[in-house]
Amino acid sequence: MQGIVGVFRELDATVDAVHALKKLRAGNIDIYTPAPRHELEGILTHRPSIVRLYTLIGGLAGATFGYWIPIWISDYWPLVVGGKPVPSWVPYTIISFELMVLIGSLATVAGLFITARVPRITMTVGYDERFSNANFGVWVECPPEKQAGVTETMKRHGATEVRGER
Amino acid sequence: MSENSTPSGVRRREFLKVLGAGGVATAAIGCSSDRVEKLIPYLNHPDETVPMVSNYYASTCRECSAGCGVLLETRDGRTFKLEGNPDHPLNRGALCARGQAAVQGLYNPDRYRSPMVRNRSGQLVAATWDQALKLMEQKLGEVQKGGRAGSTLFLNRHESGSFPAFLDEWLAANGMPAHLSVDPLADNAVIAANRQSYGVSWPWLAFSAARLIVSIGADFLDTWGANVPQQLEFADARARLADAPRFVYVGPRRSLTGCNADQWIACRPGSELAIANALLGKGSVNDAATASDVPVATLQALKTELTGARPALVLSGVAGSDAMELALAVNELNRQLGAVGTTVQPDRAITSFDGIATDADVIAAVEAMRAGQVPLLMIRGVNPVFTSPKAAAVVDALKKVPFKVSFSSYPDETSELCDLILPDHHAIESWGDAQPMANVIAVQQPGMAPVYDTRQTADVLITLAKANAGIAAKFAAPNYMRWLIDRYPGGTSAFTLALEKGVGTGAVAASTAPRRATAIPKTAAPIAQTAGDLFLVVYPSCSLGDGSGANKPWLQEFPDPVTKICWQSWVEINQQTAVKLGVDTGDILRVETAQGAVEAPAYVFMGIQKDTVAMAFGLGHTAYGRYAAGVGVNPGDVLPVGFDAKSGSFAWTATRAKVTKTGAYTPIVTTEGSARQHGRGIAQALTVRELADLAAGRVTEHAEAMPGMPNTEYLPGLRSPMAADAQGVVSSNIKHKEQGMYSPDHWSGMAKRRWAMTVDLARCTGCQACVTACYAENNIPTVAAPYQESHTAFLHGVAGGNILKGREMNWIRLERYWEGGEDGGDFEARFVPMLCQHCGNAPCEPVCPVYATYHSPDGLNVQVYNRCVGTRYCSNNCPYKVRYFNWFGYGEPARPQYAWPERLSWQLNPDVTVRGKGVMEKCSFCVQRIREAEHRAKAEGRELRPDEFTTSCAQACPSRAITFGDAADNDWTVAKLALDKRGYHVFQEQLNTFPAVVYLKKVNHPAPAAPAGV
Amino acid sequence: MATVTRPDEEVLRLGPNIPEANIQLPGVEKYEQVTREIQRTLYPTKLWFAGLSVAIICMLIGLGAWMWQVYMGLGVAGYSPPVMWGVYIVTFVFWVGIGHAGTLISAILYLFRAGFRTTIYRAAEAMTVFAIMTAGLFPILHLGRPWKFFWLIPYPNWRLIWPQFKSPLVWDVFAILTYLTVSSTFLYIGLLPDFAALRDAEPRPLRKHIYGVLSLGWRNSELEWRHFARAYLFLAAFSTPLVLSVHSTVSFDFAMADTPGWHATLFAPYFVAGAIFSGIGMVFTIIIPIRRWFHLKHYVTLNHLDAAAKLCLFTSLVVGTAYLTEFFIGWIGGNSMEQSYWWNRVFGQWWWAAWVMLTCNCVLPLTLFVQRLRRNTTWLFTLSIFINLGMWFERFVIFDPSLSHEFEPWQWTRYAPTYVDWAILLGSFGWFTMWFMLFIKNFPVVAISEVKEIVPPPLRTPHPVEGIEVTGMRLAFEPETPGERD
Amino acid sequence: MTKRRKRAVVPGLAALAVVAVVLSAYTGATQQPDTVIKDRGSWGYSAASSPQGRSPVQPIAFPHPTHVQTLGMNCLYCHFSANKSPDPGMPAVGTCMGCHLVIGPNRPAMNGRPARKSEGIATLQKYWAQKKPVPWVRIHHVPDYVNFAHMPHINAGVTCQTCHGQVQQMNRVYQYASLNMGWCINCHVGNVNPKWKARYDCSVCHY
Repeated sequence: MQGIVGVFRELDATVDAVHALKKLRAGNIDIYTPAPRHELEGILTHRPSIVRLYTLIGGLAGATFGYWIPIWISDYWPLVVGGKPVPSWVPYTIISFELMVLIGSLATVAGLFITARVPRITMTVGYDERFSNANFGVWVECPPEKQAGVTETMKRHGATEVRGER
Repeated sequence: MSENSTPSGVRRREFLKVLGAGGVATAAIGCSSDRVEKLIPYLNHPDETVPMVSNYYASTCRECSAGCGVLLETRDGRTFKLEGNPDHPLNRGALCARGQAAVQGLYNPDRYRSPMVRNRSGQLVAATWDQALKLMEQKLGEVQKGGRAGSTLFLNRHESGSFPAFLDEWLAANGMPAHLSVDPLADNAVIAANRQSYGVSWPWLAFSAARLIVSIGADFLDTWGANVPQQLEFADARARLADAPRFVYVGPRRSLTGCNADQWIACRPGSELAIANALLGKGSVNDAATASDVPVATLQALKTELTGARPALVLSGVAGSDAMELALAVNELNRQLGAVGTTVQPDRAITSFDGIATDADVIAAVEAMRAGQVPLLMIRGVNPVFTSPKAAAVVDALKKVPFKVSFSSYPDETSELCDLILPDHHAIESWGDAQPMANVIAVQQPGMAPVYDTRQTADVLITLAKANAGIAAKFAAPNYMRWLIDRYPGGTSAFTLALEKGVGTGAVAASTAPRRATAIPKTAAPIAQTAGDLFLVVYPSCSLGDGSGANKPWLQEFPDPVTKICWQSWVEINQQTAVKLGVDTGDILRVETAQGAVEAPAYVFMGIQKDTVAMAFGLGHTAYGRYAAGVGVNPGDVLPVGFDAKSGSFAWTATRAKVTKTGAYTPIVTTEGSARQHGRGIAQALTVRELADLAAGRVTEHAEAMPGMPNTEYLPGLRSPMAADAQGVVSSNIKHKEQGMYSPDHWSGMAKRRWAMTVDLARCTGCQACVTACYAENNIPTVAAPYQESHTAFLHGVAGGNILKGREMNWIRLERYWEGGEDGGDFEARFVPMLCQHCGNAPCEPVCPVYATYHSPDGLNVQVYNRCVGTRYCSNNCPYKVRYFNWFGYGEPARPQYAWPERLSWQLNPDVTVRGKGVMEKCSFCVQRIREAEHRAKAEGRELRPDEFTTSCAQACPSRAITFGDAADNDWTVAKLALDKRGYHVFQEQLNTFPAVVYLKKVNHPAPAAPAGV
Repeated sequence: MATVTRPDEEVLRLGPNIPEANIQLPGVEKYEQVTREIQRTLYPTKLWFAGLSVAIICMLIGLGAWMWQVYMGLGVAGYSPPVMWGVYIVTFVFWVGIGHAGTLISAILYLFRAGFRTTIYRAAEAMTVFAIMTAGLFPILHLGRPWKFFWLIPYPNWRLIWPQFKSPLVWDVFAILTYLTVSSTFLYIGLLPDFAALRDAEPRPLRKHIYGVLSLGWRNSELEWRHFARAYLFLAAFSTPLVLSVHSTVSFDFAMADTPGWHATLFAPYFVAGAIFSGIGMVFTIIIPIRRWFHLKHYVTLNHLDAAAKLCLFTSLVVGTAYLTEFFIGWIGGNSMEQSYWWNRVFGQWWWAAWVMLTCNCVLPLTLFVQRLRRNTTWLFTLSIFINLGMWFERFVIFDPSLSHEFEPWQWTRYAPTYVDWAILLGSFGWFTMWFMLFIKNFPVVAISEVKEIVPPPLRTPHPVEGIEVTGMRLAFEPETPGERD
Repeated sequence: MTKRRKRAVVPGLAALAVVAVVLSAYTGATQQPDTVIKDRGSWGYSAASSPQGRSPVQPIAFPHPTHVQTLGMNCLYCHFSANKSPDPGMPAVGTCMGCHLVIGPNRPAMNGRPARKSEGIATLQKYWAQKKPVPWVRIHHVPDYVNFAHMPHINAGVTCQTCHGQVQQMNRVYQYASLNMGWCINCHVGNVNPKWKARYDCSVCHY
């Protein structure tokens, strides 16, 4: 996997560069930014994140389990306490709710990890420490013959540094 | 363990301690022990015992002179519980708290393990029986050679039966005078008066025949006379409800007996005779009124009421300087009121008190010692150093005796001064008999082999006699048991027969030895003439008796039925007087007389006459073991040595005292929270009139109805709501309840049972025998002994610290609520036994996170100790507050709070788990007894018989107030009682808990003139 | 997410414009500055070591007391039946309550887009996690047999027996465990980008490595940010009902009982309000020293504190209303047991505790109506101490007077904690402080990446007044709120 | 790529752990040992927290087969109270000596086996001579908070072998059943024999 990474100091410069690169159709583009910005939102893609699916499924599973286990246990060994019905759904709603939240949120995290490809052990190519501090970055994955064009475009839009990675 | 086998079977009680197999269950809950246990079989199997199955040996209780019949529940060689003997004419199956506690005397950790001899350096050191007996023989020989045998002394704890005769025979054979039979609790004046009036020492008192009972200081429910039979009779009388006798109590202090009275007339001490004479017509009412500080109208009303009521029953039990005169006056009064033969029955006399030496005799003997006339003193079972007033200087007198032999089982104040201790068996280890009534012999047999290396005194005497060639022939019997059998009317066969039931017919050999005639050493000055600003009344504690109960933790932790104070001495003082002195409850008072002073915290009490202070006798031991020593003070220290001139009985109330506030303070160790029920209807009562309305179907709105609460109709009986609940009909979701064992047609049939209890407050006298019975049956630990508090700084290592924190463990407790009396006038005491109500809708159950408490299909609210993790939520949610928590490792020998130091642990009931620390416990309706009965029925292939068994509290109750059984089955008594019109549930209207305990309202008998609704 | 901003003179003359709740940080101009200044706080100091060791000593004292209690039995604590729950449960509820403010600030205010949360939420969220960790200890150490606590957790066992799910205590187990898991996850997810930032900015190799591991290879790529925003939103959405439910569940421990003074439907909202109130108090106690010692005044500005103080005032009023409602219901309910209990609680045996509670929770916070006091850090700190005290007493007043004055007059009693209770209470503070101390010197106490969202990004072209045309999208200006002038 | 596969292992392991716990937990309730684990000394540790299979060395190597199978003695002859008491009863030394006064340690050759000297009988007679009981090592044990009664079980027709195994074939007795609560319940609900159904709420045994 090889390509070009460009380091930008200014936000608007980055935005311009990305638009230009998209026109160039050099290859997959990825943007690095110290903080999420509206300006960069949806430049690359407009598909909404699918994390919410994990959340939904996890929450439903939790709620179901939360009802099932106490009811199963009550019927498994029926003992009367306080003259109340052996399985009574009202108190079990609380268990159900708590498990919905628990499993739902854990599923969300799992969703984030899976969709966002974390955790990853190795810093893959095309990353620069400055991206987490103050600078914006653009990574274009492209074959060697296109690298010249990409580099030129980035420089033109004010990249402070452009380097090829392989 | 005697080797010879005899027809009456000593050998069958020969045992080896069985570890594991039916051993004592003293495991910490929840952790299984890792040690390899051994299974130790018998060497030779005793014929009619079965392991883990109890044998019941009929015997006689020796805790007081009355001599009730007991059954010794014995299993695997351990006697662990005393129950009343139903065949015994005195107690008819009931047993008082002191009787219950006898096992704690048997296994008392402070008992003498072996004979003790005083060595050169003056220490008492352990010795073998051979050494001890040799010494004894030698001393006897010296005395006889010296020709001084005639002036030796033998003080013996009074007991009826053959032993006095045997003893006198032995003494006579040794050329010694007859023994003194001592009972500090005996009312010598009344006995003497009865002998004079009726020719018997204690006529049968038939309360139920009376229409009016007047007691002038006679505490027949506490310690006066044979209290168990008296209580049975009294309760039967009160159970006649509408036509029950009204009960008026006259006296300076409202004792437990007084608390059971419908009316209390507070008189000055010493004025009782005047009142009696006024009633008798010998004296004027006005004089009596002035003397006693009682309104003339009250006395007049009493007099008219008394003359109107035939037959009435008048009793007197005042230990004053004119006691016998008073007793005679009362007997005369009874004669005039036609009581003799109806309510006072000399022909059914109780003979237990025959032959008691007067207190004067004892003091005379002490004086003889002081004069140095006594070469040899033998003491068995009495403790004159403690029971006589300090002023009698018994200690100095004893020092004058060259050689003193004690047969005491415990190290007490007296035995510690003796030179030789030949420890006696406990009554449960001994043979003997008693003569409770004419033509009734009650046998006494051992329940088990001796716990320690002790010997029965009678056997020791026989051994000594055999050693003396001169008299050996007279005592040919190998041992005392044989001696008894030889003299038993009917011989061996009759004796063996009597052993079965515990009672036989006939009369035992009475002592023929001439009683020594003694002059009264010193007559007490009339109390009114003594110095001091307040009258001092000293009364024997109804739990500790003459102090002999003080080494039994059950009796120490047993709250005084009236004041609810335990592990502590206190001074009762009237609130008006308290205000005058600026005294509040807990302020330490100094009670000072010519003889000395004691200091104890004040207990402000409206049940005491306003010129009087009162103290209980029985505490303040300086020796007598870890439970007694140093607990409380002994009011005997301030009493003068004075007697009633006629009877020679000691005048307990003979002095006035100077009462001052020391400024120090100590909290009162009481189990009482608030003494008022704040209209919450816990202990409810009816007047006779309201009862009539109720019977006539006119429902009365009783005063205890909760203000602001829907006053729902009382639910009749238990079957409809309760058993139905166990079957799952009451609860909302029937479908689920019909599964499993809760379905009404479940094969186990369990859901058809509903264990329930009724408590008749009209019968209950608040004596608390049930409390001790529960301690005995359910292995309940005592929590407040001094040594149990020594390791927790904030409890200060003083007795009662844990009680102050409210940590007592009484599964059943007696709540005593005052009604009225805020204005300083007369008031009412209501007793209500509070125990787990085994609610059908128990609030404690749904909050337990681990099913440690749940509702069993037969209607029990079960507590599973080994499942409990100790969140204590159940107790928070229990409206009755009847759940108790193991704050310390009371059941763990390794902990400083261990409640059963060797060998008290032998008293533990093998059927009941000993709870470890950190678990909740509570009344189980004696589930172990239920299961045992069910197993027995199953083994015999039958259903449970109605009233086949009962709980420990119900069994012991001397008032027969508690009834237990299956409320879902009409054949059980409880099912009928539960439907009684007087019945009510506590808090049912407010909390809808459907308790399984039904209380039957108390019935009050207001004075004829008084308005309804006391 | 923020957008391009620039100063505007007119707004400066107005007073602080809190209601917009979009508080800017004038003292922070550049991204580099953020990373630098936050990373600067991660160097341990002598003072910090001193504080940490004090905390550890306190914790050890508590630990010793607990071991003594386990050996001897619960009797060494001051329980006097029927007061079966004492200092431990009081402290348990106290700490659970503390936790709630953290989640409120980090989750609920996030959903409400309340800007003033940005700089304080990290500290608050950490406080939540550690408070729950502390609270979680108490249900265990107040057990009679703590070594059996796992019986409250459903697990297959050879006894074939399970917990009793109708018991509020089992609900508690689920609520507390869920709360601990979710809030710590939320904290960690929020920390991910900051770990990445520190990983890249940290000079010290060991820490650099550790942050590297913790950052799970976070790369700040647009792909990650997109999912991150989603996940963060949903976690916040889950935490919000959780905050309300957990303390409601805790309140059920009491509301489900029949004890007078406990048995009230009011309890759930009442407890939640109280919890948030106490939590805000604790936030002040924590954040005010931190902003001072870590020189973060231009991050946590007076405006932030002002806004938080208003929240504090509001919750205080809610709590006060709840108290009055309780009294009123107790009176109008007409149940004499209830009435006698209330009288005993407010004017009888327990008057002192009740009045400590009322003073600290209802009277003193009224001062926050004055803006000058809201913006006076000294006063806020003092007040926060009073609030902590008052809220501890609130729980005490709710629990122990009720138990000591119940249905059965014969069992009315007193209650006095012993040295063991106090030692364990002290230990709990030691335990909490220890964790928090360790946190603030090893993790960024102010959220780096979230702060970067509200500082102006570096731009190449100066902006015309009406806005700019960079990306084809039109960016509106926003008025800046003036910050602290120091 | 490889890295991500490694990650996938973790949840798998977790799942396996859970399954293992569940299995190990339930085995205790149901498993019947087919092999005798030889003397494990002090007992109380096993996967199912039960000393199942423990077979300690006894002071006298008492041969149940000889007495029950060869001589056809009934269990109740020695364990005399099993049908009338919660406790089965251990034979008193006197009971043994009833026969072994006559049957001494020197055993003649019989049914194929050579003449020999029986250690066990010798030891027994030694104990008897010293008037000492035989210190048998306890094998079957339930904690003290379990009130187990033999009587109702025998009377319900539960055979000794149901819980104690084929003792008549054991030359050295071992703990046959786990004696776990789950094991008790399993029978009380009627899984073992519908005729033996019994109450299964806590207060049947725990009080």
